Amino acid sequence: MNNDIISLKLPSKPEYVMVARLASAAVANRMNFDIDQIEDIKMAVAEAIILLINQISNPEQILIKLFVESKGIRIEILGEGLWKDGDLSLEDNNQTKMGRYILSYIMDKTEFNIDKGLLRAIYMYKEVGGQ
Amino acid sequence: MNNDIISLKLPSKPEYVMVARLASAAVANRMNFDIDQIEDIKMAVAEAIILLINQISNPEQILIKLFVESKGIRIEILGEGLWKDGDLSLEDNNQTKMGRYILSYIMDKTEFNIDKGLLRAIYMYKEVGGQ
Amino acid sequence: MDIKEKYMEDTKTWHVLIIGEVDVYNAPELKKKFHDLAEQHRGDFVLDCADLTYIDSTGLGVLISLLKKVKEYDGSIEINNLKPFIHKIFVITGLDKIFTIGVQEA
Amino acid sequence: MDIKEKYMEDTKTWHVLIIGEVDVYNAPELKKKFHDLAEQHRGDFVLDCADLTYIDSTGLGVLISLLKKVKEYDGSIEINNLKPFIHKIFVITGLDKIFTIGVQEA
Ligand SMILES: Nc1ncnc2c1ncn2[C@@H]1O[C@H](COP(=O)(O)OP(=O)(O)O)[C@@H](O)[C@H]1O
Ligand SMILES: Nc1ncnc2c1ncn2[C@@H]1O[C@H](COP(=O)(O)OP(=O)(O)O)[C@@H](O)[C@H]1O
Repeated sequence: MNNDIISLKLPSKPEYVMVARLASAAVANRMNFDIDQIEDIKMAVAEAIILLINQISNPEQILIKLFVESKGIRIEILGEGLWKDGDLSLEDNNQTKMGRYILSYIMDKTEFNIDKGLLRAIYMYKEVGGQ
Repeated sequence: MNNDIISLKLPSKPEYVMVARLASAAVANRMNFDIDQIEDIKMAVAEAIILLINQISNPEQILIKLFVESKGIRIEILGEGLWKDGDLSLEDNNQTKMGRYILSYIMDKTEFNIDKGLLRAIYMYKEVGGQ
Repeated sequence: MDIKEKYMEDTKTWHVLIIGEVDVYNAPELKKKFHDLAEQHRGDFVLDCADLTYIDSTGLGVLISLLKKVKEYDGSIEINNLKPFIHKIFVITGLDKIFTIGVQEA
Repeated sequence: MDIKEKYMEDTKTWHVLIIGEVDVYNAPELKKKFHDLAEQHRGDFVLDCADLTYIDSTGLGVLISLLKKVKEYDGSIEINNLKPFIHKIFVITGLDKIFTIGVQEA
Protein backbone atom coordinates (compact mmCIF):
# COMPACT_ATOMS: atom_id res chain seq x y z
CA MET A 1 0.00 0.00 0.00
CA ASN A 2 3.10 2.20 0.28
CA ASN A 3 2.90 5.53 -1.53
CA ASP A 4 -0.79 5.09 -2.16
CA ILE A 5 -2.81 8.30 -2.12
CA ILE A 6 -6.49 8.50 -1.23
CA SER A 7 -8.31 11.77 -1.77
CA LEU A 8 -11.76 12.92 -0.83
CA LYS A 9 -13.51 16.17 -1.70
CA LEU A 10 -16.50 17.33 0.32
CA PRO A 11 -18.76 20.36 0.49
CA SER A 12 -17.73 22.50 3.46
CA LYS A 13 -20.69 21.46 5.66
CA PRO A 14 -21.05 19.78 9.05
CA GLU A 15 -23.10 16.92 7.59
CA TYR A 16 -20.13 15.61 5.62
CA VAL A 17 -17.57 15.50 8.41
CA MET A 18 -18.78 11.96 9.16
CA VAL A 19 -17.89 10.93 5.59
CA ALA A 20 -14.28 12.05 6.08
CA ARG A 21 -14.15 10.42 9.49
CA LEU A 22 -15.26 7.00 8.25
CA ALA A 23 -13.10 7.12 5.12
CA SER A 24 -9.99 7.98 7.17
CA ALA A 25 -10.78 5.28 9.71
CA ALA A 26 -11.04 2.72 6.90
CA VAL A 27 -7.64 3.71 5.48
CA ALA A 28 -6.04 3.64 8.95
CA ASN A 29 -7.61 0.25 9.53
CA ARG A 30 -6.03 -1.21 6.37
CA MET A 31 -2.66 0.25 7.47
CA ASN A 32 -2.55 -1.76 10.68
CA PHE A 33 -2.98 1.13 13.07
CA ASP A 34 -4.41 -0.22 16.31
CA ILE A 35 -7.95 0.60 17.43
CA ASP A 36 -6.95 3.53 19.64
CA GLN A 37 -4.81 5.03 16.90
CA ILE A 38 -7.64 4.65 14.40
CA GLU A 39 -9.86 6.62 16.81
CA ASP A 40 -7.16 9.31 17.01
CA ILE A 41 -6.87 9.61 13.23
CA LYS A 42 -10.65 9.72 12.84
CA MET A 43 -10.91 12.47 15.41
CA ALA A 44 -7.94 14.46 14.08
CA VAL A 45 -9.42 14.53 10.58
CA ALA A 46 -12.77 15.64 11.98
CA GLU A 47 -11.29 18.37 14.19
CA ALA A 48 -9.20 19.71 11.31
CA ILE A 49 -12.28 19.97 9.09
CA ILE A 50 -14.29 21.59 11.87
CA LEU A 51 -11.56 24.24 12.28
CA LEU A 52 -11.69 24.98 8.55
CA ILE A 53 -15.46 25.15 8.17
CA ASN A 54 -16.20 26.97 11.43
CA GLN A 55 -14.29 30.09 10.41
CA ILE A 56 -16.34 33.21 9.78
CA SER A 57 -15.03 33.14 6.23
CA ASN A 58 -14.84 29.54 5.12
CA PRO A 59 -14.00 27.60 1.97
CA GLU A 60 -16.51 26.01 -0.41
CA GLN A 61 -14.97 22.57 -0.36
CA ILE A 62 -12.69 20.57 1.82
CA LEU A 63 -10.07 18.37 0.20
CA ILE A 64 -8.72 15.54 2.31
CA LYS A 65 -5.58 13.77 1.11
CA LEU A 66 -4.31 10.68 2.84
CA PHE A 67 -0.77 9.53 2.01
CA VAL A 68 0.04 5.96 2.94
CA GLU A 69 3.74 5.89 3.84
CA SER A 70 5.95 3.04 4.97
CA LYS A 71 5.98 4.17 8.59
CA GLY A 72 2.80 6.13 8.99
CA ILE A 73 0.03 8.22 7.52
CA ARG A 74 0.43 11.77 6.27
CA ILE A 75 -2.77 13.78 6.06
CA GLU A 76 -3.53 17.08 4.34
CA ILE A 77 -6.80 18.90 4.93
CA LEU A 78 -7.18 21.81 2.54
CA GLY A 79 -9.81 24.50 2.09
CA GLU A 80 -10.71 24.94 -1.59
CA GLY A 81 -12.83 27.05 -3.88
CA LEU A 82 -14.10 30.55 -3.23
CA TRP A 83 -13.85 31.51 0.37
CA LYS A 84 -17.13 32.94 1.52
CA ASP A 85 -16.89 36.61 2.43
CA GLY A 86 -16.72 37.80 5.95
CA ASP A 87 -14.26 39.09 8.51
CA LEU A 88 -10.81 37.93 7.60
CA SER A 89 -10.08 36.53 10.99
CA LEU A 90 -9.49 33.12 12.42
CA GLU A 91 -12.03 33.30 15.22
CA ASP A 92 -10.03 32.02 18.12
CA ASN A 93 -12.37 31.12 20.95
CA ASN A 94 -12.38 28.38 23.54
CA GLN A 95 -14.04 26.02 21.08
CA THR A 96 -11.38 26.34 18.38
CA LYS A 97 -8.63 26.27 20.99
CA MET A 98 -9.97 22.97 22.25
CA GLY A 99 -10.10 21.54 18.70
CA ARG A 100 -6.53 22.65 17.94
CA TYR A 101 -5.32 21.31 21.23
CA ILE A 102 -6.89 17.87 20.74
CA LEU A 103 -5.45 17.73 17.23
CA SER A 104 -1.91 18.54 18.31
CA TYR A 105 -2.10 16.08 21.14
CA ILE A 106 -3.33 13.00 19.28
CA MET A 107 -1.19 13.39 16.15
CA ASP A 108 2.61 13.12 16.07
CA LYS A 109 3.03 16.25 13.93
CA THR A 110 0.59 19.05 13.16
CA GLU A 111 1.10 22.18 11.09
CA PHE A 112 -1.40 24.97 10.48
CA ASN A 113 -1.21 27.06 7.34
CA ILE A 114 -2.68 30.47 8.21
CA ASP A 115 -2.73 33.07 5.48
CA LYS A 116 -4.16 36.59 5.89
CA GLY A 117 -5.79 35.56 9.14
CA LEU A 118 -7.53 32.56 7.58
CA LEU A 119 -6.76 28.95 8.26
CA ARG A 120 -6.16 27.50 4.79
CA ALA A 121 -4.79 24.03 5.42
CA ILE A 122 -3.75 21.59 8.11
CA TYR A 123 -0.94 19.05 7.69
CA MET A 124 -0.66 16.11 10.03
CA TYR A 125 1.35 12.94 10.48
CA LYS A 126 0.96 9.86 12.62
CA GLU A 127 3.30 6.91 12.87
CA VAL A 128 2.06 3.32 12.87
CA GLY A 129 2.87 1.69 16.18
CA GLY A 130 3.68 5.06 17.80
CA GLN A 131 1.94 6.10 21.00
CA MET B 1 -27.64 19.08 0.89
CA ASN B 2 -29.25 19.20 -2.58
CA ASN B 3 -26.82 19.34 -5.49
CA ASP B 4 -23.89 18.58 -3.22
CA ILE B 5 -21.16 16.48 -4.80
CA ILE B 6 -18.80 14.23 -2.88
CA SER B 7 -15.86 12.67 -4.67
CA LEU B 8 -13.35 10.09 -3.66
CA LYS B 9 -10.30 8.86 -5.53
CA LEU B 10 -8.69 5.55 -4.61
CA PRO B 11 -5.91 3.32 -5.89
CA SER B 12 -7.41 0.43 -7.82
CA LYS B 13 -6.83 -2.18 -5.08
CA PRO B 14 -9.04 -4.47 -3.04
CA GLU B 15 -7.86 -2.95 0.26
CA TYR B 16 -9.51 0.37 -0.52
CA VAL B 17 -12.97 -0.90 -1.44
CA MET B 18 -13.86 -0.61 2.27
CA VAL B 19 -13.03 3.11 2.15
CA ALA B 20 -15.54 3.68 -0.65
CA ARG B 21 -18.11 1.54 1.10
CA LEU B 22 -17.96 3.45 4.37
CA ALA B 23 -17.85 6.87 2.70
CA SER B 24 -20.93 6.05 0.58
CA ALA B 25 -22.76 4.67 3.59
CA ALA B 26 -22.06 7.91 5.48
CA VAL B 27 -23.45 10.04 2.64
CA ALA B 28 -26.54 7.82 2.32
CA ASN B 29 -27.02 8.04 6.07
CA ARG B 30 -27.06 11.85 5.99
CA MET B 31 -29.60 11.70 3.11
CA ASN B 32 -32.21 9.85 5.15
CA PHE B 33 -32.01 6.58 3.30
CA ASP B 34 -33.24 3.83 5.63
CA ILE B 35 -30.89 1.18 7.01
CA ASP B 36 -31.67 -1.41 4.33
CA GLN B 37 -31.19 1.15 1.56
CA ILE B 38 -27.89 2.25 3.06
CA GLU B 39 -26.76 -1.39 2.94
CA ASP B 40 -27.82 -1.55 -0.70
CA ILE B 41 -25.87 1.59 -1.63
CA LYS B 42 -22.80 0.40 0.25
CA MET B 43 -22.91 -2.92 -1.55
CA ALA B 44 -23.62 -1.42 -4.97
CA VAL B 45 -20.60 0.89 -4.72
CA ALA B 46 -18.42 -2.02 -3.64
CA GLU B 47 -19.63 -4.35 -6.41
CA ALA B 48 -19.11 -1.66 -9.03
CA ILE B 49 -15.52 -1.11 -7.89
CA ILE B 50 -14.88 -4.86 -7.79
CA LEU B 51 -16.08 -5.15 -11.40
CA LEU B 52 -13.67 -2.39 -12.46
CA ILE B 53 -10.61 -3.63 -10.62
CA ASN B 54 -11.08 -7.35 -11.30
CA GLN B 55 -10.73 -6.95 -15.06
CA ILE B 56 -7.64 -8.46 -16.65
CA SER B 57 -6.73 -4.94 -17.75
CA ASN B 58 -7.69 -2.56 -15.00
CA PRO B 59 -7.39 1.16 -14.28
CA GLU B 60 -4.86 2.78 -11.93
CA GLN B 61 -7.39 4.68 -9.89
CA ILE B 62 -11.06 4.54 -9.15
CA LEU B 63 -13.01 7.78 -8.96
CA ILE B 64 -16.27 7.65 -7.04
CA LYS B 65 -18.65 10.58 -7.43
CA LEU B 66 -21.76 10.84 -5.30
CA PHE B 67 -24.39 13.37 -6.36
CA VAL B 68 -26.92 14.31 -3.70
CA GLU B 69 -30.18 15.04 -5.52
CA SER B 70 -33.55 16.07 -4.18
CA LYS B 71 -35.11 12.64 -4.64
CA GLY B 72 -32.16 10.31 -4.51
CA ILE B 73 -28.49 9.62 -4.96
CA ARG B 74 -26.71 9.43 -8.29
CA ILE B 75 -23.42 7.56 -8.28
CA GLU B 76 -20.62 7.41 -10.85
CA ILE B 77 -17.78 4.92 -10.52
CA LEU B 78 -15.07 5.63 -13.06
CA GLY B 79 -11.80 3.92 -13.95
CA GLU B 80 -8.98 6.46 -14.30
CA GLY B 81 -5.33 6.70 -15.24
CA LEU B 82 -3.37 4.30 -17.39
CA TRP B 83 -5.11 1.01 -17.84
CA LYS B 84 -2.72 -1.76 -17.14
CA ASP B 85 -1.97 -3.86 -20.24
CA GLY B 86 -3.53 -7.20 -20.84
CA ASP B 87 -6.24 -8.84 -22.87
CA LEU B 88 -8.76 -6.29 -23.89
CA SER B 89 -11.68 -8.25 -22.63
CA LEU B 90 -14.22 -7.90 -19.90
CA GLU B 91 -13.76 -11.29 -18.33
CA ASP B 92 -17.31 -12.43 -17.91
CA ASN B 93 -17.42 -15.36 -15.54
CA ASN B 94 -19.90 -16.44 -12.89
CA GLN B 95 -18.26 -14.15 -10.36
CA THR B 96 -18.66 -10.96 -12.43
CA LYS B 97 -22.14 -12.01 -13.51
CA MET B 98 -23.12 -12.33 -9.87
CA GLY B 99 -21.70 -8.86 -9.10
CA ARG B 100 -23.49 -7.26 -12.02
CA TYR B 101 -26.71 -9.00 -11.14
CA ILE B 102 -26.62 -7.88 -7.49
CA LEU B 103 -25.86 -4.32 -8.61
CA SER B 104 -28.75 -4.15 -11.05
CA TYR B 105 -31.12 -5.63 -8.53
CA ILE B 106 -30.42 -3.36 -5.55
CA MET B 107 -30.18 -0.07 -7.45
CA ASP B 108 -33.07 1.62 -9.27
CA LYS B 109 -31.00 2.34 -12.38
CA THR B 110 -27.66 0.93 -13.50
CA GLU B 111 -25.70 1.64 -16.65
CA PHE B 112 -22.40 0.06 -17.73
CA ASN B 113 -20.02 1.94 -20.00
CA ILE B 114 -18.06 -0.69 -21.91
CA ASP B 115 -15.50 0.54 -24.42
CA LYS B 116 -13.27 -1.74 -26.54
CA GLY B 117 -14.22 -4.68 -24.36
CA LEU B 118 -13.27 -2.90 -21.15
CA LEU B 119 -15.63 -1.75 -18.44
CA ARG B 120 -14.79 1.94 -18.02
CA ALA B 121 -17.52 3.31 -15.80
CA ILE B 122 -20.71 2.43 -13.97
CA TYR B 123 -23.57 4.86 -13.43
CA MET B 124 -26.21 4.17 -10.81
CA TYR B 125 -29.21 5.82 -9.21
CA LYS B 126 -31.28 5.08 -6.14
CA GLU B 127 -34.33 6.95 -4.92
CA VAL B 128 -34.82 7.87 -1.27
CA GLY B 129 -37.85 6.07 0.09
CA GLY B 130 -38.01 3.75 -2.93
CA GLN B 131 -37.98 -0.02 -2.40
CA MET C 1 -27.03 10.08 17.74
CA ASP C 2 -30.01 9.14 19.82
CA ILE C 3 -31.08 10.51 23.21
CA LYS C 4 -33.26 8.84 25.86
CA GLU C 5 -34.14 10.87 28.94
CA LYS C 6 -36.07 10.29 32.15
CA TYR C 7 -36.67 12.69 35.03
CA MET C 8 -36.44 11.20 38.54
CA GLU C 9 -38.80 13.19 40.76
CA ASP C 10 -37.39 11.81 44.03
CA THR C 11 -33.76 12.80 43.38
CA LYS C 12 -34.61 15.73 41.07
CA THR C 13 -32.27 14.28 38.49
CA TRP C 14 -32.33 13.94 34.71
CA HIS C 15 -31.03 10.57 33.59
CA VAL C 16 -29.92 10.89 29.98
CA LEU C 17 -28.70 8.06 27.76
CA ILE C 18 -26.52 9.34 24.91
CA ILE C 19 -26.30 6.77 22.13
CA GLY C 20 -24.04 6.78 19.08
CA GLU C 21 -21.93 9.63 17.75
CA VAL C 22 -22.07 13.27 18.86
CA ASP C 23 -20.39 15.39 16.21
CA VAL C 24 -20.37 18.86 14.67
CA TYR C 25 -23.50 17.93 12.70
CA ASN C 26 -25.77 16.91 15.54
CA ALA C 27 -24.19 18.83 18.47
CA PRO C 28 -26.61 21.79 18.01
CA GLU C 29 -29.55 19.39 18.36
CA LEU C 30 -28.06 17.93 21.55
CA LYS C 31 -27.46 21.42 22.95
CA LYS C 32 -31.08 22.40 22.36
CA LYS C 33 -32.28 19.13 23.91
CA PHE C 34 -30.16 19.64 27.05
CA HIS C 35 -31.28 23.24 27.47
CA ASP C 36 -34.93 22.27 26.99
CA LEU C 37 -34.61 19.62 29.70
CA ALA C 38 -32.93 22.06 32.10
CA GLU C 39 -35.76 24.52 31.47
CA GLN C 40 -38.37 21.84 32.09
CA HIS C 41 -36.90 20.72 35.44
CA ARG C 42 -33.97 22.49 37.07
CA GLY C 43 -32.43 19.17 38.03
CA ASP C 44 -29.00 17.59 38.22
CA PHE C 45 -27.88 15.62 35.16
CA VAL C 46 -26.58 12.07 35.06
CA LEU C 47 -25.33 11.24 31.57
CA ASP C 48 -24.98 7.56 30.74
CA CYS C 49 -22.37 7.29 27.98
CA ALA C 50 -22.13 3.48 27.82
CA ASP C 51 -23.22 3.65 24.17
CA LEU C 52 -21.56 6.91 23.25
CA THR C 53 -19.13 5.86 20.51
CA TYR C 54 -17.69 9.23 19.49
CA ILE C 55 -17.67 12.86 20.62
CA ASP C 56 -15.79 15.73 19.01
CA SER C 57 -14.84 19.18 20.34
CA THR C 58 -18.24 20.64 19.45
CA GLY C 59 -19.88 17.87 21.49
CA LEU C 60 -17.61 18.69 24.41
CA GLY C 61 -18.63 22.34 23.96
CA VAL C 62 -22.25 21.26 24.42
CA LEU C 63 -21.38 19.58 27.71
CA ILE C 64 -19.60 22.74 28.89
CA SER C 65 -22.57 24.81 27.85
CA LEU C 66 -24.89 22.52 29.84
CA LEU C 67 -22.57 22.81 32.83
CA LYS C 68 -22.81 26.62 32.73
CA LYS C 69 -26.59 26.29 32.55
CA VAL C 70 -26.97 23.94 35.52
CA LYS C 71 -24.46 25.98 37.56
CA GLU C 72 -26.97 28.85 37.33
CA TYR C 73 -29.22 26.91 39.70
CA ASP C 74 -26.40 25.14 41.56
CA GLY C 75 -27.01 21.86 39.76
CA SER C 76 -24.39 19.26 38.88
CA ILE C 77 -23.45 16.95 36.01
CA GLU C 78 -22.20 13.40 36.33
CA ILE C 79 -20.83 11.65 33.23
CA ASN C 80 -20.86 7.86 33.56
CA ASN C 81 -19.60 4.81 31.69
CA LEU C 82 -17.32 6.64 29.29
CA LYS C 83 -15.43 4.32 26.98
CA PRO C 84 -11.69 4.55 27.71
CA PHE C 85 -10.78 6.09 24.33
CA ILE C 86 -13.43 8.78 24.83
CA HIS C 87 -12.35 9.34 28.42
CA LYS C 88 -8.90 10.07 26.99
CA ILE C 89 -10.31 13.12 25.20
CA PHE C 90 -11.75 14.41 28.47
CA VAL C 91 -8.34 14.02 30.08
CA ILE C 92 -6.47 15.69 27.19
CA THR C 93 -8.78 18.71 27.35
CA GLY C 94 -8.81 18.90 31.14
CA LEU C 95 -12.57 18.39 31.20
CA ASP C 96 -12.08 15.46 33.59
CA LYS C 97 -11.36 18.14 36.20
CA ILE C 98 -14.59 20.07 35.76
CA PHE C 99 -16.96 17.09 35.42
CA THR C 100 -17.55 14.12 37.71
CA ILE C 101 -16.63 11.22 35.49
CA GLY C 102 -16.99 7.45 35.52
CA VAL C 103 -15.17 5.20 33.04
CA GLN C 104 -16.12 1.76 31.67
CA GLU C 105 -13.99 -1.20 32.66
CA ALA C 106 -11.72 -1.98 29.71
CA MET D 1 -13.08 -10.30 9.44
CA ASP D 2 -12.38 -12.86 12.10
CA ILE D 3 -12.88 -16.62 11.99
CA LYS D 4 -13.34 -19.03 14.89
CA GLU D 5 -13.55 -22.72 14.08
CA LYS D 6 -14.07 -25.94 16.02
CA TYR D 7 -14.24 -29.51 14.74
CA MET D 8 -16.87 -31.76 16.32
CA GLU D 9 -15.52 -35.31 16.23
CA ASP D 10 -18.88 -36.94 17.06
CA THR D 11 -20.83 -35.34 14.20
CA LYS D 12 -17.79 -34.90 11.92
CA THR D 13 -18.71 -31.28 11.51
CA TRP D 14 -16.77 -28.02 11.31
CA HIS D 15 -18.48 -25.26 13.29
CA VAL D 16 -17.23 -21.95 11.95
CA LEU D 17 -18.07 -18.53 13.34
CA ILE D 18 -17.65 -15.78 10.72
CA ILE D 19 -17.32 -12.37 12.35
CA GLY D 20 -17.35 -8.93 10.74
CA GLU D 21 -17.09 -8.11 7.05
CA VAL D 22 -16.14 -10.50 4.25
CA ASP D 23 -15.13 -8.47 1.23
CA VAL D 24 -12.93 -8.52 -1.87
CA TYR D 25 -9.91 -7.77 0.32
CA ASN D 26 -10.16 -10.64 2.77
CA ALA D 27 -12.14 -13.18 0.72
CA PRO D 28 -8.93 -14.92 -0.50
CA GLU D 29 -7.89 -15.44 3.13
CA LEU D 30 -11.29 -16.94 3.96
CA LYS D 31 -11.12 -19.21 0.91
CA LYS D 32 -7.72 -20.53 1.97
CA LYS D 33 -8.95 -21.04 5.54
CA PHE D 34 -12.01 -23.02 4.41
CA HIS D 35 -9.98 -25.21 2.07
CA ASP D 36 -7.39 -25.86 4.79
CA LEU D 37 -10.13 -26.95 7.16
CA ALA D 38 -11.71 -29.24 4.56
CA GLU D 39 -8.28 -30.80 3.96
CA GLN D 40 -7.74 -31.29 7.68
CA HIS D 41 -11.08 -33.07 8.25
CA ARG D 42 -13.44 -33.96 5.43
CA GLY D 43 -16.42 -32.85 7.48
CA ASP D 44 -19.69 -31.04 6.97
CA PHE D 45 -19.67 -27.29 7.58
CA VAL D 46 -21.98 -25.32 9.83
CA LEU D 47 -21.37 -21.59 9.38
CA ASP D 48 -22.64 -19.33 12.15
CA CYS D 49 -23.21 -15.89 10.60
CA ALA D 50 -24.79 -14.18 13.61
CA ASP D 51 -21.97 -11.63 13.58
CA LEU D 52 -21.40 -11.48 9.85
CA THR D 53 -22.16 -7.84 9.05
CA TYR D 54 -21.34 -7.73 5.34
CA ILE D 55 -20.53 -10.07 2.47
CA ASP D 56 -19.92 -9.13 -1.15
CA SER D 57 -19.99 -11.19 -4.36
CA THR D 58 -16.39 -12.36 -3.86
CA GLY D 59 -17.35 -13.62 -0.40
CA LEU D 60 -20.31 -15.48 -1.93
CA GLY D 61 -17.86 -16.92 -4.46
CA VAL D 62 -15.85 -18.33 -1.55
CA LEU D 63 -18.93 -20.07 -0.19
CA ILE D 64 -19.65 -21.58 -3.61
CA SER D 65 -16.04 -22.70 -3.88
CA LEU D 66 -16.29 -24.37 -0.46
CA LEU D 67 -19.51 -26.06 -1.54
CA LYS D 68 -17.76 -27.54 -4.59
CA LYS D 69 -15.00 -28.76 -2.31
CA VAL D 70 -17.24 -30.48 0.25
CA LYS D 71 -19.40 -31.97 -2.53
CA GLU D 72 -16.27 -33.90 -3.58
CA TYR D 73 -16.63 -36.00 -0.45
CA ASP D 74 -20.44 -35.74 -0.25
CA GLY D 75 -20.31 -33.19 2.54
CA SER D 76 -22.83 -30.42 3.18
CA ILE D 77 -22.90 -26.77 4.20
CA GLU D 78 -25.41 -25.17 6.53
CA ILE D 79 -25.45 -21.37 6.84
CA ASN D 80 -27.09 -20.17 10.04
CA ASN D 81 -28.25 -16.93 11.65
CA LEU D 82 -27.93 -14.75 8.58
CA LYS D 83 -29.01 -11.17 9.21
CA PRO D 84 -32.09 -10.40 7.09
CA PHE D 85 -30.35 -7.82 4.88
CA ILE D 86 -27.58 -10.32 4.14
CA HIS D 87 -30.08 -13.11 3.56
CA LYS D 88 -31.59 -10.83 0.92
CA ILE D 89 -28.36 -11.09 -1.11
CA PHE D 90 -28.55 -14.89 -0.98
CA VAL D 91 -32.11 -14.73 -2.26
CA ILE D 92 -31.29 -12.24 -5.05
CA THR D 93 -28.45 -14.45 -6.30
CA GLY D 94 -30.40 -17.69 -5.94
CA LEU D 95 -27.83 -19.03 -3.47
CA ASP D 96 -30.64 -19.68 -0.99
CA LYS D 97 -31.52 -22.62 -3.27
CA ILE D 98 -28.12 -24.28 -3.19
CA PHE D 99 -27.35 -23.77 0.53
CA THR D 100 -29.32 -24.77 3.61
CA ILE D 101 -29.96 -21.41 5.23
CA GLY D 102 -31.20 -20.11 8.57
CA VAL D 103 -32.11 -16.46 9.12
CA GLN D 104 -32.04 -14.36 12.30
CA GLU D 105 -35.32 -13.19 13.74
CA ALA D 106 -35.74 -9.50 12.77
N1 LIG E 1 -12.00 24.30 28.17
C1 LIG E 1 -13.02 25.19 28.17
N2 LIG E 1 -13.30 25.92 29.23
C2 LIG E 1 -14.31 26.79 29.19
N3 LIG E 1 -15.11 26.96 28.16
C3 LIG E 1 -14.89 26.25 27.06
C4 LIG E 1 -13.84 25.33 27.02
N4 LIG E 1 -13.86 24.75 25.81
C5 LIG E 1 -14.87 25.28 25.17
N5 LIG E 1 -15.51 26.19 25.89
C6 LIG E 1 -16.66 26.97 25.48
O1 LIG E 1 -17.83 26.67 26.19
C7 LIG E 1 -18.83 26.90 25.23
C8 LIG E 1 -20.15 26.62 25.73
O2 LIG E 1 -20.41 27.79 26.35
P1 LIG E 1 -21.10 29.02 25.63
O3 LIG E 1 -21.07 28.86 24.17
O4 LIG E 1 -20.51 30.26 26.22
O5 LIG E 1 -22.50 28.75 26.25
P2 LIG E 1 -23.88 28.96 25.58
O6 LIG E 1 -23.70 28.73 24.12
O7 LIG E 1 -24.67 27.93 26.27
O8 LIG E 1 -24.21 30.39 25.95
C9 LIG E 1 -18.38 26.08 24.14
O9 LIG E 1 -19.11 26.15 22.99
C10 LIG E 1 -16.98 26.64 24.05
O10 LIG E 1 -16.87 27.80 23.28
N1 LIG F 1 -24.21 -18.49 -9.10
C1 LIG F 1 -23.11 -19.21 -9.29
N2 LIG F 1 -23.18 -20.50 -9.62
C2 LIG F 1 -22.09 -21.23 -9.79
N3 LIG F 1 -20.85 -20.74 -9.63
C3 LIG F 1 -20.71 -19.48 -9.31
C4 LIG F 1 -21.81 -18.66 -9.11
N4 LIG F 1 -21.36 -17.46 -8.77
C5 LIG F 1 -20.06 -17.54 -8.74
N5 LIG F 1 -19.63 -18.73 -9.06
C6 LIG F 1 -18.27 -19.16 -9.14
O1 LIG F 1 -17.90 -20.10 -8.19
C7 LIG F 1 -16.55 -19.81 -7.96
C8 LIG F 1 -15.94 -20.66 -6.96
O2 LIG F 1 -15.65 -21.74 -7.72
P1 LIG F 1 -14.27 -21.90 -8.49
O3 LIG F 1 -13.54 -20.61 -8.55
O4 LIG F 1 -14.54 -22.65 -9.75
O5 LIG F 1 -13.65 -22.86 -7.43
P2 LIG F 1 -12.20 -22.95 -6.95
O6 LIG F 1 -11.65 -21.55 -7.03
O7 LIG F 1 -12.39 -23.42 -5.56
O8 LIG F 1 -11.60 -23.92 -7.92
C9 LIG F 1 -16.63 -18.41 -7.64
O9 LIG F 1 -15.44 -17.78 -7.42
C10 LIG F 1 -17.38 -17.98 -8.86
O10 LIG F 1 -16.58 -17.74 -9.98
